[in-house]
Amino acid sequence: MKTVKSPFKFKGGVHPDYNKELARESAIERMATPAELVVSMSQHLGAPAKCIVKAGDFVRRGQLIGEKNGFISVCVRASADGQVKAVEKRLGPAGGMADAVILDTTAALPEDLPPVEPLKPLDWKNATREELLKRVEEAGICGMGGAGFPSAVKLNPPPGKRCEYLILNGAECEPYLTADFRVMLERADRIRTGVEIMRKILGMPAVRIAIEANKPEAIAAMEKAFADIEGNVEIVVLPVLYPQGSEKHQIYATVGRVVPEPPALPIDVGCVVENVGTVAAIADAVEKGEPLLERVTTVSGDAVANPKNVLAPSGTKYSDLLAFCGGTKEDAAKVISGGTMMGFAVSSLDIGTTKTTSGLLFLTRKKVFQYSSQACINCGRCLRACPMNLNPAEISKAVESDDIKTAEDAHVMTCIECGACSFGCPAYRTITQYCRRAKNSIRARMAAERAAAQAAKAANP
Amino acid sequence: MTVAIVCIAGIGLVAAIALALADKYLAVREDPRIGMVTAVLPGANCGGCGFAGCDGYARALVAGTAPNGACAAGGDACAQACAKILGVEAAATEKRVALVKCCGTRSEAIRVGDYNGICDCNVAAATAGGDKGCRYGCLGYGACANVCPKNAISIHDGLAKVDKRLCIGCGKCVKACPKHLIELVPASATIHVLCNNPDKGPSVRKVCGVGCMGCHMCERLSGGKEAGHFKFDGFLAKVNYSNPPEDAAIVAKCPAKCMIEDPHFESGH
Amino acid sequence: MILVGAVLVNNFVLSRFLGCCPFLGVSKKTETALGMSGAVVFVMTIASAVTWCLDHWLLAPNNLGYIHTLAFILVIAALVQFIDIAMKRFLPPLHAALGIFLPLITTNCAVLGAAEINCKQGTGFFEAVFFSFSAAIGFGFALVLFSGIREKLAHANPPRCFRGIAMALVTGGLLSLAFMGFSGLVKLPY
Amino acid sequence: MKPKTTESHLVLSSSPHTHAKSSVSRIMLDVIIALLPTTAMGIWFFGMSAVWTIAVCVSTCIVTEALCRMAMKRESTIGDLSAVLTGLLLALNLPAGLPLWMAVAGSVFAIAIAKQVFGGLGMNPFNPALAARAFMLISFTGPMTTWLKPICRCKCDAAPDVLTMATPLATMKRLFGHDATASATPHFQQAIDSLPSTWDMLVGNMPGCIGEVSAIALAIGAAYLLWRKVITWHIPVSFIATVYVYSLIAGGAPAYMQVLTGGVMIGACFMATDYVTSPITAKGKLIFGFGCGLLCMLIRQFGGYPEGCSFAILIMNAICPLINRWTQPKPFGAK
Repeated sequence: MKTVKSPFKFKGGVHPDYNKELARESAIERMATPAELVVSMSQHLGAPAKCIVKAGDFVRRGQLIGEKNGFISVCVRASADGQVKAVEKRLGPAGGMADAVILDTTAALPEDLPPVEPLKPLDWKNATREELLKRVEEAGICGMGGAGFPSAVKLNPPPGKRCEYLILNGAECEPYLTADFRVMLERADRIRTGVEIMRKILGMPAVRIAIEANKPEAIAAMEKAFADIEGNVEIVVLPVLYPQGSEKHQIYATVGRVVPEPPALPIDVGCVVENVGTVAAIADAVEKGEPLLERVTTVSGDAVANPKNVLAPSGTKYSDLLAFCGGTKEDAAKVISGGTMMGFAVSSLDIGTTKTTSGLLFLTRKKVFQYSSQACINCGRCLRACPMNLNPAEISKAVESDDIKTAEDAHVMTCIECGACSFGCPAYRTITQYCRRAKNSIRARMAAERAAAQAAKAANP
Repeated sequence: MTVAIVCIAGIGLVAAIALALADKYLAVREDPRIGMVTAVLPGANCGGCGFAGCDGYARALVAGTAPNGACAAGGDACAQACAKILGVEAAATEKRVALVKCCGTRSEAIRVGDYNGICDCNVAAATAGGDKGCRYGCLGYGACANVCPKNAISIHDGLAKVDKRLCIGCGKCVKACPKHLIELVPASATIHVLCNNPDKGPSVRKVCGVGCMGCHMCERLSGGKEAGHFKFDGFLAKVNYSNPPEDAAIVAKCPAKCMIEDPHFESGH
Repeated sequence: MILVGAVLVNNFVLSRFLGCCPFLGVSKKTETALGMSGAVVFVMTIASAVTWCLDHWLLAPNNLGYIHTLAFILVIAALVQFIDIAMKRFLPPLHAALGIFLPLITTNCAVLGAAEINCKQGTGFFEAVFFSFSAAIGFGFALVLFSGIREKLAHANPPRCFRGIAMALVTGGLLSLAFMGFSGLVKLPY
Repeated sequence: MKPKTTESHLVLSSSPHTHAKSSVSRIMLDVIIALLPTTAMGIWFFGMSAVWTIAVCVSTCIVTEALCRMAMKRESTIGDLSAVLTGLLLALNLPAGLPLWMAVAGSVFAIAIAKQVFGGLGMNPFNPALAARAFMLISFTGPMTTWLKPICRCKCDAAPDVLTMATPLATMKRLFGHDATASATPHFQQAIDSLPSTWDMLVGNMPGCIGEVSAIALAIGAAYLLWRKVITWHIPVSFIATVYVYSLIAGGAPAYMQVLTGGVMIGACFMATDYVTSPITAKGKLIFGFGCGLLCMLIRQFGGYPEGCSFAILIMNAICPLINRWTQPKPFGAK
């Protein structure tokens, strides 16, 4: 085990104000289960889980309430004891509507409720690879960094592909967020165990632990935890640069490999990237039989009275999280689920947290940036900032005049929506939003084409 | 003078012969019906039929890969004309026009946020679900107006409105709307329910002053369930356009004020 | 020398203002502009060769110089028709892209202009053909440049009254202004 | 009627929710600041007539911009300072002592025809100041090529009553041009002597446009822009290097003179680097600078005008969309 500096530097990137000092020093605090939980069936990437409970049902903590629904999907378990008040469509942080189970945790469970068989702790050293994979799947684990890719799928490379590098993402390059940092400090032993389990599942790949240089304490904690580990394990210290936490850029920064354009995945270049929080969750799921029911969320921002890193059950409403952190000291003008670079502005505090809610930010009016777009002056800042080496100026201009074709030719589908382009734009153009718009309409068009092709196939077999 | 005339005539003759030969040996034969069909199509190139312009549709029609009557803009007359050229029977089609099923103007429907970004419904809807309290209502950022080939849609007071006289029923707006609240309805129908929210009355009331609460008043007044002028989806009344109501008196009686009787869809109160 | 002179200094479109119709018509996309340039280069070179022969061997010996415009028009029109038919047969995509503008080369004054200039200067056959070729290259160069600008302007947001052709004309004017800088670069007899 | 809203009225926008402190007006202000040294030098050498030209150009540009935006019924864009910059750049590219009505005409042309017709800042295919200068050069050739001598500071002052004189470039063209016969005449040596010394060329003590004479002041401005990261090095370096190498190869006047005189310095650092009309990629910028330098020298050597810098940049402006097309960046991970 050794610590090295990142040998590869990707092009582009920006330096936003990190504002991490707000919640950096506050240790993870566990929050009591709130009276009502809004547990979404769509906490991950891919198809939403299929809800298997109905209003009036009593559920126990850890009980399966949503079944995995397709290959790229994750099951959902109740994060507390309680009674189902309703199952209804609720707004998610990203703006989509999805089924959610509204759980009343104050309801007394009837005494004759049959017990739910809990997941049993596994001795991972003697368990088979299949048992371990099945456990990751049953525990409902998905990537906790933000995108929420199902971990069981990630840990099971398709035939013919081999994982050579397991990369632990501890970069946490998003402003304000300190959840991963605190997990690395306080749960280093869990991460160590998780890495060993994952190494076993993936066939003993080399391990790279990627941490940005602005977290020396986390680097020290990892060095201590991994001091006596065998095999090819390195801690890679990354330069402080947004978006260092992007999967593709982290792979490049740590092992110098370039993931091809979509639909290629990291596994195509022999890499699996997993967030440190997820690794700890995998350790808990295997060793303790504890499914993924809670996560550390950074509640921060200049409007919050006491910024904290809160360990809360998933489904905790934003309003409850805010109350736990002492409410607002000033009126919040914007509430963001996630970090300021890629998070989602939300319109309501009734939304429940999910497995991917890494942060919840409450910003006052003076921290809110209003985009009043002017015409592009072709300055090239977006081009220089784009870590994917795209031409965001051209894409944004094309989309602005509804020319999706040009945007597609300019590789808009490769865009990772990191926001570096809009961040530096002197004309305050919402370039990222233009990219997103182009991507949405291209995806819609592709889906329509697929449907048409299928219909044609069905018509003429 | 004579020489000149002879000269010019000679050149002309040589050119004419060359061209005639070229025409004979190099010409590409096209089905003449393509041109004829193109001529009877409206020529708006709106793409509502799903083909690249009227010419593309004409080619597909002649090739037999497209159904006749897919041209909404040309309507029945056009389909008949095409059928005549192609020598087939045409099914009668009725002219249909787009209807925006929402009447929640800025002063009636609650906005829960202050949207700051690109003026387009699809992206606004992808940003926290849009700034409108009603999750089913018209956001008013003009995605439909942008795709309308006839400029028949305009945005007034945060709400899209279709001018029935200009609408050719191509259906592009129907596809463009992220809230799926635009519907093609028969142009002859005059009574409409302008709401798209199937939620229960109280939750509709919370977000909009003119949302349908599913009180069934319109159904009762138009002859009850048996008359079949209305259908219900959750707590939302929908006009049954295959059997539309005719008595305009029910419009004024709608307690939610989300019904109109208007030949041009110029809704609003 | 002739090449530089005809392409840059005495550019047909930008300093002689010949052939403005296709210049404005097919300059919306760079691809069609390239196709049109190719067609014009082809037509102009052939046309000048044919007209030179006609002029030297038929009209001049018979003292019919006064009808050469008439004769040229006839020949060029026939030639363009011929190319139109041939292209439809052999290069249908390009034919579809050029659309109405291919037959319009017939009325492209640049073709006639080149033939006339050759005739007036009394140049030799190869010089005449090469001049026409260069002039056509110049036309194509201007067309491609202009199409590049117009593609960029497709994303611009001009005042309503200047949309479309009005703005294209202003752009053309400015481009012509820029090409004035070349004046005097090469002194051509024409 | 006021729109109905909920009590907690939150701002909804797409990510990112934070922004670097950059703005168009700040960039324009930086360029204006970078132009101040050369403006000061111009005023120092050409006196009040320079002040008047600058004042008239800047104010006309601002007024024209305001009127155009009003006529178009669009929001005013005076605040982005681009009109001020255009006016200043135009003035710096005019000879001192030009009739002021011509300066007014040029400024109106720059803003109304070369910029607002296309929809304003960001849309114009040609640099407005340069387009206006080319327009003026063609329309008012005489006054535009009548150069005021730097007042009372010209060492090579043979006849003090002469207020105008040829620019060093014109003299050089006469002396070293490809059809020069001057070397045979006895005036040759005298003409050589009438060229300003290298020091004069550096500080700007020579006839020329108001803002183009002082190479040192321009270099200071360019350094400021580079330091502020407003421009990148690509265009100035490739432009000046092309001019230098070309004149080394082509012979004639000393290469450093070609760089220091005429509009090369101001063109390379301030005109060719105009964002809107120059390529966006680094590779494109290098090509652009190279093309500017080459065309500039071709026109200087063979063309009808003694100075080809503005025309060269204008022509490259026209080619810019094609360069952009050819030099699209290759996405990270693309084949």
